Order: sequence, then C-alpha cells, then structure tokens
Amino acid sequence: MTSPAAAPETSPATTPALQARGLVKRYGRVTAIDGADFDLYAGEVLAVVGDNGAGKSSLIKALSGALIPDEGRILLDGQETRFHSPLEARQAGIETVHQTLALAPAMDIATNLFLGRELRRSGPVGSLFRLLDQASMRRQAQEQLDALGIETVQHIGQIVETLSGGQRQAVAVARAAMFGSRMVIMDEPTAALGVKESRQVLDLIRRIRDRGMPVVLISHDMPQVFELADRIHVHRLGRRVAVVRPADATMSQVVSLMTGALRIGDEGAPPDVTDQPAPRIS
Amino acid sequence: MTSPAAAPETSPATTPALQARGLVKRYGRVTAIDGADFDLYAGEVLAVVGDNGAGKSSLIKALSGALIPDEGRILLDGQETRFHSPLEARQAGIETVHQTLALAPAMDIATNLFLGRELRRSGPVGSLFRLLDQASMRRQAQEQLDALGIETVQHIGQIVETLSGGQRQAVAVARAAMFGSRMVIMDEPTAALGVKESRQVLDLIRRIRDRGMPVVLISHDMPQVFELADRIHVHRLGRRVAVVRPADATMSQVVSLMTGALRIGDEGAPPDVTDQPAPRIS
Amino acid sequence: TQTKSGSDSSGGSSSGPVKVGLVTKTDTNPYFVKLRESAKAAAEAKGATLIAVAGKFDGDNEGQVAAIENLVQQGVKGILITPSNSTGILGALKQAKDKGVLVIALDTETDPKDAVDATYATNNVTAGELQGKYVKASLGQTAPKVLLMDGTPGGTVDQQRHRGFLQGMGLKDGDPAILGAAPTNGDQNKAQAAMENLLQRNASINAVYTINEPAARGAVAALAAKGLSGKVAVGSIDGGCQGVADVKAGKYLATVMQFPKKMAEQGVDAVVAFGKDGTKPSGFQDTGAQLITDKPLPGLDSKDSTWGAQNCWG
Amino acid sequence: MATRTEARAADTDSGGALGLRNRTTDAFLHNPALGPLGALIIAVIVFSATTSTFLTVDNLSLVVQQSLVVATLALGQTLIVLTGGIDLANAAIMVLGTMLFARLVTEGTVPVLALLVGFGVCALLGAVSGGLVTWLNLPPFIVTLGMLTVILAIGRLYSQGNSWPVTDSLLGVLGQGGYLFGQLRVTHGMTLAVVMFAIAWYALTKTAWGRHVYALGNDPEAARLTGIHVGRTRFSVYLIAGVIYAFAAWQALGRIPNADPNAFQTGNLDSITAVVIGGTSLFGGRGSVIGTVVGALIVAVLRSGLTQAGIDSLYQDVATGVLVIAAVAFDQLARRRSR
Amino acid sequence: MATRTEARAADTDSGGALGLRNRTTDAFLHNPALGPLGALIIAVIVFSATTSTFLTVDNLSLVVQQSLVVATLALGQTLIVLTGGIDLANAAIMVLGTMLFARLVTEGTVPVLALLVGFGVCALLGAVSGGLVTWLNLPPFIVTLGMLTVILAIGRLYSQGNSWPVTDSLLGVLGQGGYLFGQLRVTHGMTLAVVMFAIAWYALTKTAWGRHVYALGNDPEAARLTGIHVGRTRFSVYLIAGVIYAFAAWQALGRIPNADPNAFQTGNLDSITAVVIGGTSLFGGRGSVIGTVVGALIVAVLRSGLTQAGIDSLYQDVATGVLVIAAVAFDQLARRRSR
Ligand SMILES: Nc1ncnc2c1ncn2[C@@H]1O[C@H](COP(=O)(O)OP(=O)(O)OP(=O)(O)O)[C@@H](O)[C@H]1O
Ligand SMILES: Nc1ncnc2c1ncn2[C@@H]1O[C@H](COP(=O)(O)OP(=O)(O)OP(=O)(O)O)[C@@H](O)[C@H]1O
Ligand SMILES: [Mg+2]
Ligand SMILES: [Mg+2]
Repeated sequence: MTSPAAAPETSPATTPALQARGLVKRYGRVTAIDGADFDLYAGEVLAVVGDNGAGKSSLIKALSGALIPDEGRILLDGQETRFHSPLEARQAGIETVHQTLALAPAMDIATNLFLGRELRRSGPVGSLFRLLDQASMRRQAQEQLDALGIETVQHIGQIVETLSGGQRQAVAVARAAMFGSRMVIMDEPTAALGVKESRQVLDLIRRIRDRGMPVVLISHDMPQVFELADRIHVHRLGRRVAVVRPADATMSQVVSLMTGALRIGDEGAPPDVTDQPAPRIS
Repeated sequence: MTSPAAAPETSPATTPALQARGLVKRYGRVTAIDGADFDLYAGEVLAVVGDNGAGKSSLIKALSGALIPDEGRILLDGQETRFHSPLEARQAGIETVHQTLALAPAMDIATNLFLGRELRRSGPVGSLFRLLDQASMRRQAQEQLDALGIETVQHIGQIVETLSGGQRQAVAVARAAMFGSRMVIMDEPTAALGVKESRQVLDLIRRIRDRGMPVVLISHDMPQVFELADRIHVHRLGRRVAVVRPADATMSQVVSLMTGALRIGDEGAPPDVTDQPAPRIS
Repeated sequence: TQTKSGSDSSGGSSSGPVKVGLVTKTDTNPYFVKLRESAKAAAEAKGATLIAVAGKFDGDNEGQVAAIENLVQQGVKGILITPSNSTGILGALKQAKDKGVLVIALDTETDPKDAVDATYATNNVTAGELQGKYVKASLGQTAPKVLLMDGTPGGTVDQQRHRGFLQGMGLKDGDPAILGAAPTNGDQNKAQAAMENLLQRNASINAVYTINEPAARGAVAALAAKGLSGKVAVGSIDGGCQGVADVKAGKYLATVMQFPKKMAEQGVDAVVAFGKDGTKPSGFQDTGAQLITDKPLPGLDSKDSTWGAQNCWG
Repeated sequence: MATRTEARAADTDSGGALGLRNRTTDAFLHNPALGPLGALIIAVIVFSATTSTFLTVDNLSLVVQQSLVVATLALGQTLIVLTGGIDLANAAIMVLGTMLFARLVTEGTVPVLALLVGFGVCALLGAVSGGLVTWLNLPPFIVTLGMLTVILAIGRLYSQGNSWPVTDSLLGVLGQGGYLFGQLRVTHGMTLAVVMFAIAWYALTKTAWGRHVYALGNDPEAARLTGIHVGRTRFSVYLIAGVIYAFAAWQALGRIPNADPNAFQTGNLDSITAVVIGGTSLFGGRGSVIGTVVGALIVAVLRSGLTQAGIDSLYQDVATGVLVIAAVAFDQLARRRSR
Repeated sequence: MATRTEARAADTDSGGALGLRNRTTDAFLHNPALGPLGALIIAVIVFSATTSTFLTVDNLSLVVQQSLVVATLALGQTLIVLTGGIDLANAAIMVLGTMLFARLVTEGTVPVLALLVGFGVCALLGAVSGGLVTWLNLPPFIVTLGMLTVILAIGRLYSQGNSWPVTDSLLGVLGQGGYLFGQLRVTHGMTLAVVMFAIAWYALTKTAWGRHVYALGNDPEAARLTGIHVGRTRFSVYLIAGVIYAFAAWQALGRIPNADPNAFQTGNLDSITAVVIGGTSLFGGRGSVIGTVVGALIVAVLRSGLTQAGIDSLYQDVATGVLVIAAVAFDQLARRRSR
C-alpha cells in the first residue's frame, strides 16, 4: 500500500466513477497525503472519515484539482486524468464544497452562488452585451437557500462576510448542489449548520444520490455517516486504511479504525470492502 | 420582551456572573441582536442554542467586547460594565473562542497560542531585553494540544494556515482553555473536530466547570448540549425565547423552541427557568 | 472664442491691485525659489499681488497648463512663466493671450519665441559654453578626459547646457574624450553615487562637467574620496551663493552665474506697466550669464568670487 | 417563509428615525463612492462661496478637462487595484503612447495607422506586465516598477531628447469640442471619458467578467477554488488597462499637443491617489470606478480652487495634503456613523 | 504520542533525495530572505566575473555606503509594511531632519541639541501619521501621501531655497570611519546600520512586540479579537519608524554633508522597492528586515555593477528594470520549486 508504483488495479466488475492510486503530497517536513487510494462508484454515497489532520481534505483537494499531488494517478471513469486547476475538475462535472467554503467575502450571496457560472440575459443583450440576469440569479439563489431551510437570511443581497457561520456554509452547499453534474464532494458540509439545516442537507445528499450521482461526504458525525453512507472510507495518517459497509460495522469499530486502535485483519475488525462496487440504488 | 427599557431584573437569589439586558445591534437593514437578555451563573455550563443566523455569535461578541451593542446593558457580577474592545473583556478574565477562530494565519501554533500573552525569560534578559521564552511556550503549547488529543500536528512550529480545519479549531480552543480566569465562552468549539477530539473538549469543559468557572457553550449538537449543559438558553430571531433545564425538556422540545414551532407557555412546552440560579456543582 | 469670465474678471481686477501670476517649473529647485522670492518682493514694491504656482517636477507640462488656466480664471493681468517644455504649453499660453493676459517667459525660451509677448532669460547654451570654454582653457594642452554630470534625461535646460558645454570644449557627443556620463537630476546624492561608480571604473580623468552646483558638490566629494581633489577641472552653472562660496573655497574652478532676480523684477515691472496703461514689452532679453572664478584665464571674461558673493542669488 | 417575514417585520417596526438611519447606513455600505462624493460636493461649495471665480461654467469645464488624463489613467489603475495589484508603469506607458502617436505622424504615417500602432504597443506593454504578474506570480509592485524603469528609458532612447509637437487634427481631436447650452464647453475628450467610465462601470457591475475581477481581488484562493478563470481574468485586466492608457495618451495630446518623454512623471502616484480617495481598497476587491472619477475630480478641484483663492503653491501643497486626508477622513466618519 | 512518531517516520523513510528536497523547502518557507540573498549573490558573482573593477574591497565598501540611507529608510518602511501599511512620507521626514540638524547647527545651536530636536521632530511626524492611521482608521497610503505633500512644502518654506552645508564633526560623524584589515573601509554609518538592523531583527523576532506587529499585518481582526493592543502597537510602529528616519537623516549627512530640501525625492519609492525585493509582502504580516538589507544591497549592486560594466545610463535603466524583476522571479521560482 506504500508503493505508488503498484500496478493499476481497476476492478473488473464496475469501473469506479472516480479512482485514485498512490497519491502523495508533501509539504516540507509534513506529509499530508502518503500513498492514498480512493474509489468512488456510481450512485453511492461514500463517507470519508478520519481524525483531524488525517489528510481527508488534502485527498479531496487532490481529487478536485485544488492541489496537484507529487505522485499518484487519478482515474475518472477509468480514464487517467490530470486536473491542473479546480476549473478543470469543475468542467469535468465534479463539484466540491471545500472546508474553507471558498466564498468571496465582500460579495453578496447571489453573486457567490453563481460565481464563475453567471446567468446572462437571453437575446442580444445577453450574448452581445453580456448583461447578467441578476433578477433570475437572485430568484434561484433564494429558492436554493429556502430549499436548504436557511430562513434567517434577511435578504439575498447580503454580503457574505456579514453572514453567520452557518449561513455561509449553507451558501457553499447550495452552490455545489446547484451545479454538480457528475459527482459532488462535500467536506464537512454540516459542521456549522443547525439541527434543521443539517437535516435538509442530508436530504439533499440523498436526493442527489437518487439522481444517480455519487456523493463524497467527509464528516465527523458518526450517526450521520452511518445513516447516509453506502460505504465508509477510513483515512488515517495520510492514507486509506479501510473501507467498510455501515451494515458490517459498528460506530465504535470505525472509530477504532480511525484512531489506529484496530486494524483491518485484526480480530474484531469489520470486513474491508475495497474495490467492491457499491450496491446500486434504483 | 421587546422593550429594551425594561427595569433591571437582577435575581435576588444569586447575582449572575454575567448578565445582559435588552441588547440590540443593527446592521443597516439586518437586526442581529434584537433586545436579547442573557444570564450566566457561577459554576454552570450554559448552552446557547438556536438556528443558523439566530444571533448567537453576535450575542457572545457583544458579551466579549468584540462588538459594541447599539443599546442594552451588560453586568459583570452585578456591576454594569462596558467593554470597548476584546482586550478589556479579556483583562476582566473572559476568554472567548470565536467562531472565526481569530488566529493569525501566517504565524505558527505556539505563537498563536500565546499571542498577546507571551512568556518572557526570567531575569534581566526577560525584564530588560524582553526576550521571549520560546522554549517554554513551545513546550506548554505542545502539552496543551496533547491534552486535547490533537496528535496529528507534526510539529508545534507549523504555520497555522497550513493546518487542517480541525487542527486550527483545536488551537483556538486550547488557547481559551489555557488563559480563561473568570469564564470561558466557546462558539461552536467542536464543529470541525473529530470524534475523539470532540470528546476531549467536552471533558475539558467539564474540568473548567469543576474549577468553578462558568462556561458558555454554543453548539448545534443536541446530544452534546443535553449531556453537558446545566441550563439551555434558546435563541431565536435575535433574542432569548426560553431557558430550559435539560432534565425538564426533550431534545425535540428544544428544537421546536428554536424553530418557533413551540413557544414558552404553549401547551407541551418545557418550563422556562430564566433568572433562576443553576444548581451549584461542587 | 470670446467668453465672459476672461474679460470680466480681468476687467474687474483693474480696480484693485494688479494680479501677477508666476508659474515656475517646480517648487523644489532653489533657483526657482529665489525667482519667486524676487518676484514677490518686486510685486510688493509695486503694490501688485503675486500668485505663484508651480509644476510638480521638471517637465510637468500638464501641471503648468493647469496652472496657467487656473490663473487666467483667477483674473491675473499677466503671467510670468518658466516654461517647462518649450512647446508643450503653447496652447494654454495662446488661450491666455487671447483672453488679454500678458505672457512673459522667464529663464527659458519658448519655441517659437513669439508664443509669448516677451522673454527674459539666460541663454543656457551660452552658459554651458562658458563652462566648457573655461574647462578647456584650464586644461591647456592636455587632452581632455571628461565625465559629464547631466541633469534630468531629456530636460530642455539639461540639453542646452550639455550641448553648450561640448561646444565650448570643442567636442561632440560620442567623442572618445568623454569617458562617461550620468543623470544626476541635479541632486547631490545622486551625483555623488554616480561619480563614485564612474570613478571606480576609470579614475584617469581630468575634467568634469556638472549641470548645476549641487551636482558639482556631489562630484567633488566623490573626487576627494578618490584623492583627486584639485587634479580635476570641475566647472558648474548656477551662481547660487553656496556655489560662489564653493568656488572661493577652491572646491571647483568656476561657475556660471545666472540672474533670476533680474528676470523676476523685469517681468513684474512689465506686467504692472501693462496693467497701468497697456504697454506690452516684446522680444528676447538676455539677462546674462557671468563666469565666476578666482583663477581667471586669458581670453575669458570673468569676475572673482567676491563680486560673485555680492551678486549671487541665494 | 413565515420566519423570514417575521424577521423583516422586526426590522420595519423599529420605526421612522431608525428606518432613516438604517437606510443611510445601507446606502453607505452599498455605494462606497458616496463618501468621496460628499467630500467633493463640500469642496465645491466651499470654493464657490469663498472665491468669485470658481463657480463659473467656464471654470467648471476647465476643472473637468484638467482631471481627464489622470482620471483615465486612474480608470486603468482601478481595474488593476481591484484585482489586488498596483500599476506604477501606467503613466510611462501612456507617455510612450503619446510619443508613438506624435512621432509616427510627424514622420509621415497616416494618423489612423499611428493610432493603431500606439494602441497596440500600449496594449502589449500592459500584457507584458500582466503576463509577468499572472504566470510568473510576481508581485505587481515590482513588475510594474521594473516596467516603469524600462519604459521610461525606452521612451528616452526613442525620443533622443526631442519632444514632438502635434498638429494633426485626429491626434488632437479630444481637445476639441463644442458648447452645450451655449456656455458649457464640452470637449470630445470629456465625452470619451464619460463613455469609457460608463463602459467600465457596466463591465464591472453588470457582466460576469466584472464579478470575477472583484472576486479575484477579494480572495484569490476562493476565486481559484470556485473555478474562475483566474489567470485569464487577471491577464485581461492588465491588457485592458494597457488599452485604457493608450486612450489616456490620446487624451493627453488633446490637452497638450506635444509628446514629451518627461511628462507625467507623477502620473502613477496621481492615479493611485485618485483611486484611493475614491474609496477603492489597495488590498483589492472593494471599490468602484465611480469613486475613481470623484477622486480625480477632488484633486483637480482642490488645485483649481486653491489657485482661485490666490494661495501660493507651497501653501497650496500644505492645504492639498491636509484636505486629501480630510476627504478620506470624512468618508471614514460617514461609514463609522453608519455602523 | 505514538501517532505522532509514526507520522514522522513516514516522512524520514521517504529517503535521501527527498529528504534534501524537503529540507531546502523548509529553509525557503521559513527564511523568506533566502531567495533575495541568492539573487544578490548571483549579481555579485556576475559583476565580479564580467568587470575587473567591481570586486575590490574599495568598491564593495562604496556599494554598501551608497545603500546605507535607503536601507535605513527601508528599515522603517519594513516595520510599517509589516503592519499592512505603507509610508510615502519617509524620505520627506528624513530630509526635514537633515535640514533641522544642519540649519540649527549653522545658526549656532549645540550639535547634540540640534540632533535631539531633529530626532524629536521626525518622531513627532511619524506619530502624526501613526495617529491618523490608527485612531481615525484612515488608509496609510493617503495619510502618508498627504504628509508627504505637507512635509515637503514645510521643508521648502523652512529652507527658503537654501541648502545647508554641514561642517560640524558630530553631524558628519557617520561618514567617518576606519579601515578593517588595512583595506576595507568601514564607516561609523555602516556600523550603526548593522546595529540598527540587528536590534530591529531582535525586536521583531524575539519580543512580544514584534509578534504583535506581524499579527497585526496578518489579520487585523484576529489580532483585535485575541486582545492584542492593536492601536498601541500600530502607533508605536509609526513612531519608531519616525525615529529611524531621523537616523537615516544623520546617515545622509554623513554621506553628503549638505542638507538640501530637494534631496531624496525618490527615497520613498526606493525604500519600498528594497522592502519588496527583500521578500516582504505589501499586504502585511510576512517578511523580514534581513530581506530588506538584501533588497537595498541588490539595488546598489546593480547600479554600481552596471556602471563598472560601462553601460550607458539609459541602457542601465533598462537593465535595472529587467534585473529587479528577474531577482524577484528567481525568488518565486525557488519557492515554487520547494512547494
Ligand atoms: N499547505 C500545507 N503545508 C503544510 N502542512 C499541511 C498543508 N496542508 C495540510 N497540511 C497538513 O497535512 C495534514 C492533513 O491535513 P488535512 O487538512 O487534509 O486534514 P483533514 O483530514 O482534512 O483534517 P480535519 O478533519 O481537521 O479537516 C495535516 O497535518 C496538516 O497540518
Ligand atoms: N456585520 C454584519 N452585517 C450585517 N449583518 C450581520 C453582520 N453580522 C451578523 N449579521 C447578521 O446577523 C444575524 C445573526 O448572525 P450571527 O452570526 O450572530 O448568527 P449565529 O446565531 O451565530 O448563527 P450560526 O449558528 O450560523 O453561527 C445573521 O442574520 C447575520 O447575517
Ligand atoms: Mg479537513
Ligand atoms: Mg455563529
């Protein structure tokens, strides 16, 4: 597992929607990703769990083009890919909610939601004069926020840096939900959200999955993970140490895997399900 | 409850350690605090819960000097106080973990932990030449992080902006825990923390309370709140709508109070315990 | 383009004291400071008001044009100007003239000369030439090896003096006798650093041209540090009191004095006269350039530093 | 939905006086140009009251004409500052532009062609700065400082100590113009400036490109993560700024029909001043081109007004320094009020 | 604890080549002055190889002397830039200082007293800028631009067109000095500069105050929330910078015994250039005074070396512009390599 030069081991059964092998990323003395593997199958919710600093965010940054790994390969639907920027990943249909949210602080909610994907007016004013359709962007933004149950936002033109922590996070989640076309990656999307709002996001994730789009969910909330995930990817010290199915494992087993108290193969450890396709939800 | 001019209603029984009456803060069209009251008694853990954007962070910012309210009064041990800056609140012994963490991104962990409270060498090199005692700051910082169970930080000289989200939050919590001398206010301290790390922070909060210091805990995690809090302050639309005791209420009742589905006095609502001192833990 | 404000305000002002506008190139150069002080004194003596405005740097055409426009709006009778660039401000001057304002160039000519009603100026080419002739004469038969401490690259005065100096020396740009040149912006600090660096490269020189006296002082300091004091013929231009004192102290051989006070007084007088009865002066009046040295050389008219100290301008 | 309406109700029932205050607050927060505008208006009123010559249509037209070149330079500067950059080379690029225009025409090139060449070179120089900033990731201050030094030197080498008077009517056309209402002189340069500022305002506030420019200055990492064409946008800003400097060069020839390598040495600082007085943050991402117009006008008004008041240039400098600080302080106080 | 050790092991067993690479990476990340230092060394080597006169003790001493005044100005500038500010008035303050020193002594004041007055006035002017920035919350660019205009004008009014030659030995003492190893001329000014930079380095990296300065520039809001004396620290920086500018004034008189109101007109830009070349970010919070020394030296070395190489001044400008950009690009590439 430490060798990044391992032969490509694409599963014969189903090609994963997104796959990574032997990713490595070092920052001077710190090794953030240390030969990590990753498999995401179509139509599943894959939870990624791990201690703080295990390298979860770094992993998904590498998968979404935000970070260029020093070593390793990334395969999209079995095709080797290299994302040189987040833009390329987004163009490939991968939408990401980063832990840092990636919002422009001095701009308003609607603007942030449509940043980089603005709607233009129809007709020549749009195509020729490139006039933005602010009205419909605001309307859609409002709808999207309402759908997430964020009701305390007093107007959609509010500047993002003046929003509460949860409101800001909701904006970032709403954005990914609106635009994901191939898969959605969410890095702790409910960390700052209230009870009701978290619920809505979980519903949203289910709805996305039900449309056949896979979702990667990083979360520290075990009940949430067990409720939602089809498979659980356990990350530790920069690499994947296990993949388990919620049905096969208990929360405490997973926590033990995360902290290293238990290893795959140990007595009492749940079965590893790496490279087995997830059950299709239909 | 809408009138900020209401007569001072200090409880005759015990003087609250920190009390606020009729706080108001407006930002243009948005009203963040709308006549909020607040009571914190010695030796208790007071949970503050509420929807996203309810005004919890704004409230505790007003209590910790980070924000100057337009109206209202703040009383510290029964004495009316005005904090003109976070510094004044800190000097009064109020330590705060802000939701934004308030860390200097380009500086290292140890530096951030001791920012504004640096240790100097003993003897004339310290008093005359003001030489910092970097070694002991680093040692203490390491101890404090270890106590929180943050073990993935690879060296204490790591720059904060390169830390993972959870690691960063741990630094902010560790700082407040180290320096609080009168009370500690924590705004969603476990939002980005892992399972084990969250546990440690909860233990930490208990230990602080057991030293007799009151703790204000803002959290969206209901099980956590019910496990830890002595009283629960429910915030909604910029003001306090109820104070309940975990023993008297269920989680769903509290959530209903938060969302406005239930009001104090309604049938099925838990009893309001405003202004009643918390039971002393000894 | 007869507009109301021009004629109105100048008409209105004829009741009060005559307003005289002075536009210098900068406020920074001591030379211009003296010019404005003299003009102020002259105006006071004649019961006129002087409004002095300046560009921000040598070559600030835009600043001078705005200054002219604003002065015309203000209702001055006449404008005295040291034109920053000989042609850059002609349009504004023409408009001023069209509005009945008397325009006199001080210190520097315009090109063409009839863009102003009259000019009272030093001929900078002559001044440079005097320096060149003197330096050449002091070298005698020795073949010249010259360093040039220029002013601001491209400045009019800079070019005229430079050209004059080379004429006086009998050299041309690019002559192998010229071992180096550097812009100093007339700043002593820059001149010293430039001279130091040039000397590091080649210290076997025997003559130095300087654009003005601060540049000369910088050059002399660098020469002294190299132990070349007195071995190199240094000349300068300006005639400030400190420069004359430097000549007296033997720091450099000679300087060429200008007479800003004369220019200013004549200019103010002309505007006041114009304000009284409408008489316009005309033509070019050279206010002269005088070689000052304590080591007079045959064939060159010069005055000594004592005379210089009595006539220096600042 | 009920919740939101409730929240809004809480706001509206806070009553008349507060309502007004909240409305001014909002205005100040959403229009960063309002503060500078207030300062400008105050300055105009004061000068109109204290001098008899300031408030004449003639003079007002002049003040605007005097501010045109710096305002145009500052327009390009605003774009760059919005991305978190700074351009020290803008005036040098412009001056080189004036020299190209003038010299080419003097040497017999068709004026239109000379204009094209000049515009092309200015755009190219902007692109060089932009390329270095964007793709080598160098600090804009150093890049444009280096460009400044290089371009000034090239200009002087090209001019060989000459300056080039302009007689061609196309090159000088922006200084021409007619009278509005029979009195107010409106030059083509003014019209052009209005058009340019309007286009820039439109592009910055009504198109996706403009939003990306702001986002870039706001938080470059967030902009990158959202998948904005960060490099392309940043580069385009420098390129467009180069073109704007070419327009500034044309404006400059309209005002002073002479191309001089030594002109506008403080143009870079002057333009930054206009930008900052106009309320745009040097840290990027916050500000507006309207503020920049106001900033450029404030400087011109101060200069004109102080001269009309008969104040000597040295004292004028003192006054200008103090008043520029005061103008920005006024803006700050207005903002603080509304917080 | 086990976990951490394990993590470290993962790093060390990644082997020799990578280990080296990681170590250089760390060096570059922790010493922002390393890149500029590399550029300086390269420049020195190139000039030593291509000219016969550059690498002489004599010339090296000269280069250092030439860089002293700008380096001292840049020291004060560094402090201010670290807080996220900028000081356009520094050279003007310094020049006023030289004039006070020189004129007071010329008019008969005891030299020590003249020095005290000069230092006092410079400190006061720094404090005025600092006060406006700190307590009125105005942008440093505008405040110091206003101060620049005002101080320049005051200086000219005070000088009335004169410059003041300095003959007093105390005022000129920093230009004096002895020889080290019989050859290398070391002036007292050089010694003073070394002492000042050492103190500044110590204060910035070894004391609480220094950390607060960095924190302030890093994230002012975070600094405020942590309870740093934000106002006091910011103000102190401007005040101290003022005192440093007084030292620069003294240095200037040591080099050129003449106080001239028109000297050092580009001192502000030159000092910012040294700061930025030295790797300090204009956004604040990142950088070092060591970088600033290197930055100031790079500029002096380029000028001297290009002159030694016999390059004409205009072509020198072209080369300087290009090389300054190249120096910073070198730094960037070194950093990127190590990422
Ligand atoms: N730019 C960087 N420079 C140095 N170290 C870094 C950098 N980015 C991340 N790291 C380190 O890499 C490790 C993994 O970080 P990462 O953010 O991926 O963790 P994570 O699993 O997302 O943690 P969390 O649950 O706290 O968000 C951490 O130890 C972190 O300190
Ligand atoms: N500076 C500001 N300008 C305008 N509105 C603001 C500002 N700060 C806060 N608000 C608004 O005030 C309300 C309360 O915000 P606050 O941050 O206190 O909420 P919160 O209860 O902490 O929410 P969360 O649980 O999401 O952290 C929100 O609607 C927010 O948008
Ligand atoms: Mg993470
Ligand atoms: Mg909050």
